[in-house]
Amino acid sequence: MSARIQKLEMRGIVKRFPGVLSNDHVNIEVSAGEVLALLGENGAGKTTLMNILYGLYQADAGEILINGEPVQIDSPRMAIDCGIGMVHQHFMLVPTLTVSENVALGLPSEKGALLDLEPVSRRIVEIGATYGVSVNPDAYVWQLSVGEQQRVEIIKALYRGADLLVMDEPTAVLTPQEAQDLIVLLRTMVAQGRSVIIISHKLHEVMAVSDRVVVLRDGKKAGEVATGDTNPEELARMMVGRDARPFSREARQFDGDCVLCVEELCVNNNMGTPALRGISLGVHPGEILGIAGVSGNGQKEFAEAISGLRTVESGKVLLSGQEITHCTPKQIIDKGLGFIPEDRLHVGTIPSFQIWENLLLKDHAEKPFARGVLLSEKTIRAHSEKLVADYGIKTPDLETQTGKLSGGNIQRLILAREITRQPKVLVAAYPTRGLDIGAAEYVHEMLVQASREGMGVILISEELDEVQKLSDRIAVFFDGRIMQVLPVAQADEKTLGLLMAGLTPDNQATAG
Amino acid sequence: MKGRTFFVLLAALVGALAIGALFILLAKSDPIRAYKVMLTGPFSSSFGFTETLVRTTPLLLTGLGIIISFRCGVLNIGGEGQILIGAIASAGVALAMPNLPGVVLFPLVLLAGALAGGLWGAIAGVLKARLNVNEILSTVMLNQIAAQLYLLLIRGILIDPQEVTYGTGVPQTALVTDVVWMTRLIPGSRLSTGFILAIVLAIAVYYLLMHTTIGYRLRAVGAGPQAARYAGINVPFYMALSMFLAGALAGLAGTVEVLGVHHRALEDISAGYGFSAIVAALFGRLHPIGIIPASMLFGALILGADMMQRAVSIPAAIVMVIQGFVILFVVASDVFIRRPELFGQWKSKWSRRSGEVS
Amino acid sequence: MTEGLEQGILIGMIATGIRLATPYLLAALGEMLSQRSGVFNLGLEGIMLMGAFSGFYITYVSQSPLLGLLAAIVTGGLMGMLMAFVSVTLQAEQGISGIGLSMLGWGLSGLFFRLYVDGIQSIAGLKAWKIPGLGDIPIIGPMFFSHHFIVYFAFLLVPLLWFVLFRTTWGLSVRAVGMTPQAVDTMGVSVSGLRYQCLILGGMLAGLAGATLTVANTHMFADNITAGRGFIAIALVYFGRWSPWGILAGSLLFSMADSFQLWVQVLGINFPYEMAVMLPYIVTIIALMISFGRVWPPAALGKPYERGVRG
Amino acid sequence: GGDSKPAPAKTEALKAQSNKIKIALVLPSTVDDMAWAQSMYEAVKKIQTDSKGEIELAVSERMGKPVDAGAAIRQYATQGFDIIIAHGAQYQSVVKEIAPEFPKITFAYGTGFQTGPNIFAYDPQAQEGAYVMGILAAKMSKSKIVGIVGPVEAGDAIKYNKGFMQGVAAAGGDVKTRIAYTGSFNEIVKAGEIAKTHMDAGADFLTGSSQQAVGAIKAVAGKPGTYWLSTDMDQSKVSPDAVLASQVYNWEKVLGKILELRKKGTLGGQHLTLSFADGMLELKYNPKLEAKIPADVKAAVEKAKKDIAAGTLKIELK
Ligand SMILES: Nc1ncnc2c1ncn2[C@@H]1O[C@H](COP(=O)(O)OP(=O)(O)OP(=O)(O)O)[C@@H](O)[C@H]1O
Ligand SMILES: Nc1ncnc2c1ncn2[C@@H]1O[C@H](COP(=O)(O)OP(=O)(O)OP(=O)(O)O)[C@@H](O)[C@H]1O
Ligand SMILES: [Mg+2]
Ligand SMILES: [Mg+2]
Repeated sequence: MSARIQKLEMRGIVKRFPGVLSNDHVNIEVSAGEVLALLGENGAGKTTLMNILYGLYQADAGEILINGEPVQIDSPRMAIDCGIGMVHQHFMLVPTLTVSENVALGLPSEKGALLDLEPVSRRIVEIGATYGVSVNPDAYVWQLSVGEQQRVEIIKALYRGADLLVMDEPTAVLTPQEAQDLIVLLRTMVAQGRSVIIISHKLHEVMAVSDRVVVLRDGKKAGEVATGDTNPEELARMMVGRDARPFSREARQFDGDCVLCVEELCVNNNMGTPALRGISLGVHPGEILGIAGVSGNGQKEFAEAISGLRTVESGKVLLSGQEITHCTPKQIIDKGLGFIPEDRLHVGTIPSFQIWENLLLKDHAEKPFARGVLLSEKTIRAHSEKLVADYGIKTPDLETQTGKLSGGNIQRLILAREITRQPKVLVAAYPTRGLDIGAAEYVHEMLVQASREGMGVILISEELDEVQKLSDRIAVFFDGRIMQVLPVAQADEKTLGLLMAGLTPDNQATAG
Repeated sequence: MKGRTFFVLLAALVGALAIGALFILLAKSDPIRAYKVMLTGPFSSSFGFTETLVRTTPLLLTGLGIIISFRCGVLNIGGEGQILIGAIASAGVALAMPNLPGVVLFPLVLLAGALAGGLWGAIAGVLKARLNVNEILSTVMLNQIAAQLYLLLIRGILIDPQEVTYGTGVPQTALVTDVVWMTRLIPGSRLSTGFILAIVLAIAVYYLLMHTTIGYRLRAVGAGPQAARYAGINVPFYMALSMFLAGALAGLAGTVEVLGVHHRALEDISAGYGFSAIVAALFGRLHPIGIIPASMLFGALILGADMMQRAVSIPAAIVMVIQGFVILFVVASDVFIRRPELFGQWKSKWSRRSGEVS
Repeated sequence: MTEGLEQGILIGMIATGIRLATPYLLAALGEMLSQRSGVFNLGLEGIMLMGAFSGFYITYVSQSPLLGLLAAIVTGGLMGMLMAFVSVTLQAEQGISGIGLSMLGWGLSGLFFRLYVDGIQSIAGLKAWKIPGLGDIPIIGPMFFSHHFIVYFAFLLVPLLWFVLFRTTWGLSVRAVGMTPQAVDTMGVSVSGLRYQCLILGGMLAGLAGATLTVANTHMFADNITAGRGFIAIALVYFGRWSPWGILAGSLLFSMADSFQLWVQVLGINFPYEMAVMLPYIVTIIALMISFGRVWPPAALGKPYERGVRG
Repeated sequence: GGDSKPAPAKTEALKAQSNKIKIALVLPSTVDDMAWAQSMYEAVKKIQTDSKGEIELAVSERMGKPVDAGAAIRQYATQGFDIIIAHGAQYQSVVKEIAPEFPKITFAYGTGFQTGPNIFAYDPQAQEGAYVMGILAAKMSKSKIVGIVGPVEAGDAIKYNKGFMQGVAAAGGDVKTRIAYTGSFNEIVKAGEIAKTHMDAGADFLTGSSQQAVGAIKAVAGKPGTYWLSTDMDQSKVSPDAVLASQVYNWEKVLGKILELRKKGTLGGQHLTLSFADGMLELKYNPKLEAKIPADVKAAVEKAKKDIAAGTLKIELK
C-alpha cells in the first residue's frame, strides 16, 4: 500500500464489550527504530488494543494514524497491506498443516494458483538460521511442542517482513534462551528501521528489549515511561498499583518414603514414538520437586501418565505405596492425586460451564455435594462461594461462564479446586504461564502453602527462576530422560541451562 | 429485550410468508385466505388444537432425546430409526401378551418401546465411544436399516392375521389390546395421555440434566470432553449412555404413536419426526423446557400448512416451500436477537465502503 | 452356470455399482468442500432435488441435456449461495438451516414440476458414451468405459479435487479455514469469502448430482426423486474423512454393495429381500468400524466464525 | 379445486340449501404420480366434470403418513363432506376409527376388505390382470426370462406379483420369473436400476406395481426389444414404445357405484371388488404396439381373461 511506517499513532481508542470497557481512550504511538512495550495485568486491555490495530476488532471511537495520515483498518488484510504484522497471544496455527503450509497460508505463490512450498521451506530454514528460531518446515503443527509453535508464529510474522511488528506475549512459552534470542532479534529489526510493539508480563524482558513502556490498567493508560528512566519495581507498581511482595523460600532436605514414586517409566507420545524413555523419580510429602526442561522433552507426557490420561508402556507408578500404573483417572484421583494441567482452559476447566460447576468437576458426586444422584445445590453453592472468596477469584457471580474469566482467574479456580481436595500429590504443569505478576505470585504462594500442608508438589515449568525459587530439588528433563536430579542449592542458572540442552556439566568440562 | 425478540421473530415470519405468498400466487391461489387458515387453523378449533398436540407429542419426546445426546456431544440424526424400533417393539410386546391385565401390560409395553429404542440408539453410541465410528454416518445408516427391519416385521411375523386371511397383505400389525391404549384426553380427538407423558418427561429430563450427577457428567462430556476425562469421568460410557437415553425417548415416541394414535404399528408411522425434532430441539436451544414451546410451534406449523393445502387446494409441495422458508427465516433472524450489535457493524462497514467509492 | 454368464454378472454388477456411485460421489465431494470450509450443509438433499428438477426441466424445454446439466449446476450454485448467506453471513445454526433448505428444495422442485411440467414427461436425456478404444476392451470396457460422461467426470473429479485441495494456494486456504478460521483471517484471507466459494462449488456439484438422476439415469423427474440420497452422501463424507479418495472409496463400497444386493435379488437367491436392501448400510458401518488411524474432522465444522472468539 | 369450508357448525345449514355432493380425496402420493394416485384422481375429476357442477371436490396429496392422513380425514369429516375417499390400503386403520363418529358420511378406502356401516372397501383384483399379463409375457419372451420390479412385498404388490407369476407358469414353456424389491414404494431411481439389472440379467419382459414403476418403465424404454406391462393405469403415455399392455382400474365405475348406492341410502358396508367379471378391471393394449403381439398369444390372453371373468379360472393367492 503505502510508504514505510515511520510513525504509528492510536488516538483516543475506545472499545466496549458487553459489560466491560476494555479500552478507555487509550493513546499510544511508536516510531521507526523503536520498541514499545505494553504492560498491564491480565484483562487490562492490551490484546484488545492490538487487535484493533490489526483490524480484528473495530474501535468504538478513536483513530489510527500512519505517518500522520488517518487510516481505516477494518480487516487483517488491510493491516497487512499497511505493513503491520502480528504475533497473536493465542496461536493462530492450523494443526493439520505443516509448518511451511501454515507460513504459506494467504501468501501469493510464485507459481500462480499452484502451491509452491519449496521456496517457503527454504526461507523458513534461512530465517531460522538468521534469527535463531529454527523449526522443521515439514513437521505438522500438531506434532510440535508449544514452544516450537510459538516459533512458528514468530516465523510467520518475520516471513512477511512487516514494518511494524506486534508481539502479544511471544515469550510466554519460550525457554529463557529462546527468549534471549528473540530479544536480540527484535533489536536487530529495529536497528533496520522497523518498529515493534511487545506485550509481556516478564519485566526483565521488558527492561531488556524496550525503549519505552506504556502501562494499561482497567482499559486506561496508567502511565508511560522511557525504559531507561525506570526499573522493574516501578513498573510493577504502575501495573498492580502496589509493591510486589518479595518472595523467598528456604529449600529443605527430605528423607524417608516418597509419596509418589515413578520407576523406569516409558510412555509414547501422540505419534506413537517414545516420549519417556525410562524415568525414575520420587517426591516426598511436603516437598516441592521442580521439573525443568525445554517443553517437548516429555514433561507433558509425564504429567499425563501419572494422572492416568496416557497409557504406560512399561514401568511403574506408585502413589503412597499403591501401584496406580494402569488405574483409570478416576481411581487415581480418588487415591489422592491433584493435577493442574497445562491447558488450563480446555483441560483444566470446561469453558462453557459455570464457575460453581467447574469448582466441582471432580467432587460433584461426592458425599456432601450429592445425595444419591441428586446434586445438593445449597451445599455446593455455599462451598463454591467460600472457594471464590478464599482464593480471590474475580467474577461477577457463580453463574458466570468460566471461559469468560481471565487466565489468572481460571488458574485460581483450578487451584481452589485441586488444593481444597487435599490430595497427597499435586502436579502443576506450567501453572503461571501467561499470568501477570500478581496472579503468578498468588499461584506461587498457593503451591508453597500446599507443600506446607504436607502435599508432595511436582512443579513443571520452563521458568528457571520460578523453579529455583520454589523447589527443594530440581529434575531436568531432556529427550524423555532425566539428565540429573539436584538439590536447588547446586542448581545455578548455568548448570540448569547446560542440562536442559542435554549436556552434563562434566561432559562440558571435558569437552572444554 | 423481550420485545425486541418478539419483533424480530414476527418480522422473520412475515418475511417468510411474504415470499411464500408469491408461490401461492404462482399456483393461482389466494394467499390471504391460505394464510388465514394456516395461522389460525391449528388454534381456532378443538380439532386444530388437539391435532397440533398430536404432532407435538412425538416431536417433544424425540427432541428431548436429541437434546440429551447433543448436550453430550453426540449428533444424533437417528431419531427416525429409533422411533420405528420403539414402535415395533411396543406393538410386538402388546400383541404377544394380549391377555395380561392392563396394569401389568401397559408399563411392560412402555418399557419395551423405550428399551428397544434405547438399545438401537446405543448401537451408534457404543460404535462412537468404542470404535470411533462417526455418529452421523452410523445414525443415517441405522435409520435405513431400521426402516427395512420395521417393514420386515410388519409384513412378516407381526402382520395382522386378517390381512393374510383376506389376502390383502397390508403391512400392519393387528390392533393391540385396548387395555394398553392411551386414554384420549378429549373425545373425538386423537390427543392422548401420551402428551402428558411427554410433558412430564420434559420436566424429568430437565431435572436429570441440570440437577443430577448423571446429567452433570453428560453435559461435561459434551462441553469439554478433555476436561471431563481429566476429571475422571468415563467419557465413552456417558457417550453411549446419552445415545441410549436418546433412543429410549425416541422409542417412547414410537410407543405413543402406537398406543395413543394408531393402536397398531403400521407403515410410515413416523411422519419424519426424527428430523423435525432436530429442528425443534435446536429452536428450543437444546433446553428440555425450551423445546416444549418449540415443538408445539413446529407441530402447529406442520398441521397449519396441511390445513392450508386442504382449504385452498394448492399443490402439497407449497406446504414444504412455506415450511422451508419459515425455518430459514426464523433461524437466520436469530442473529438479530443474539447479536444486535452486528447490525450496526454491517451498516457502518457498508457506509464506509460506499463512502470510499464515491 | 456357464462361464459367459458369470462374466456377464460380474460386468453387470460392477457397471451398475459405478453408475450408482456417481450421484453419491458428486454430492459427497460437494459436501466435502462445504465441510472442509467449516460449514455443515445438511441441505444437500434439497440442493440435489433442485438440480434434479432444473436439469430435467431445461432438458425438457430445450431438448439439450447439456443445457440441462448446466442449468442444474447453476441452480445448485444458487442454492449453495443461499445456504452461505444464511449460515455464513447471518451466522444461523447450520443444522436447522440445512433442514430448512432441504424442505425448500423438496417443495420448490415439486411445485415447479406441478406448475410447469404436464405430468410425467420424457426427455431425451443423456446417452452412454463408450470411450473409443477403452470401451472396446473386453470385460474392462463394458465395466468402466461405457457410461454416460458424468460418470467419467465424477471419477476424474476425485484426483482433480485432491489436486486443488493439496496443491493449490486456494486449496491450502480451504484446508485451513475449516480447522482454524482465525488463522486464515489473521493471514489476511477472507473466511466468509472462502466459505461462500466452497458452498457455491459444493452446491454446483450437488446440483449436478441431482441432475444425474434425472437427465442421465431415469430421463424423468418425479416428486422427491432423490429419496434420501443427500443424507447418504453426507454420511459418506464422514466415511471418507473429508478426503476425495476416502469419499471415492465410500461411494464405491456403498454402491457396489447395493449393486451386489440388486443382483442377488434378481438372480433369485432366496431370503428376505429386506436383508438385501439393508446390506449396503450395514457394510458401510462395518467398514468404518474396522478402519483406524487418526481422524481430523474440520475443527470449526458447524461453528459460525466470529472474530475474537476463541475456539 | 375444492373450496375452503366455513366453520363446521354452519356447514349443515349450507348443505341443506345445495344438493351438491362434496367429495374429499386423500392420496398417499401426488396427483401426477402416473400410477395409483393419479388413476383415482383422474377418475374423480372426470366424474366431477361430468356432473356439471353437482360435485365438489377437495384433494389432499402426499398423505403417505397415516398421522397426516388421519388429520385430513378427520378434518374433512368435521367439515361435512359427504364422501371421503381414502385411497390407500394403509388408511384402513384410520378410516375404521373415524367412521363410527360420523355415521352420515360415506367413507371409502382401498385396497381393503374390512367394511363398516358407512365404509366401503374397494379391492382391485390385481392378480387377475397380472395373471393374463403373465401369460402375455411368458408367451412373448424370447429370452425366457421375465422380471418383476417389486416395491415392497405387501398389499397390492403381493396380489399382483403372485398373479403374474402364476400366469407365467400357466403359459408353460419353462419361462423364469425373477423378482427384486426396492424396499420402498417411491424409489423411482432404484426401480430403474432394478429394471436395468433385470435386463442385464436377460429379462426382456418386465412388470411391477406402485408409483415408482415409472422409473422402471423409463429404463425399459432405453432398451429396444424389451417391454413393460403396467398396472393401475394405462402407462403407455410414459413410454409409448415400451409399454405393451396395461391393467387399468376403472375407478369411475367404482365411484359411480358408490354414488348410486349412497343415493339409495346405502352409506357403506360393501366390499367392492374390481374384477374382469364386473368390468371394473380392464386390459388395455398399447395401440402403437398391439400389432406386435402374435395372434395366438393374444388369443391365449383373451381366453384367460374370459375364463377369469366367467369364474371358471380362479387365481389362488395362498
Ligand atoms: N471478544 C471479547 N468479547 C468480550 N469481552 C472481551 C473480548 N475480548 C476481550 N474482552 C474483555 O476485554 C478486557 C480486556 O481484555 P484483553 O484481552 O485486552 O486483556 P489483556 O490485557 O490482553 O490481558 P492478558 O494479559 O490476560 O492477555 C477483558 O475484561 C475481557 O473480558
Ligand atoms: N472472545 C472472548 N470472549 C470473552 N472474553 C474474552 C474473549 N477473549 C478474551 N477474553 C477475555 O479477555 C481477558 C484476557 O484474555 P486473554 O485471552 O488475554 O487471557 P489471559 O488472561 O491471557 O489468559 P491465557 O492464559 O489463556 O492467555 C480474559 O478475561 C478473557 O476471559
Ligand atoms: Mg492479552
Ligand atoms: Mg495472557
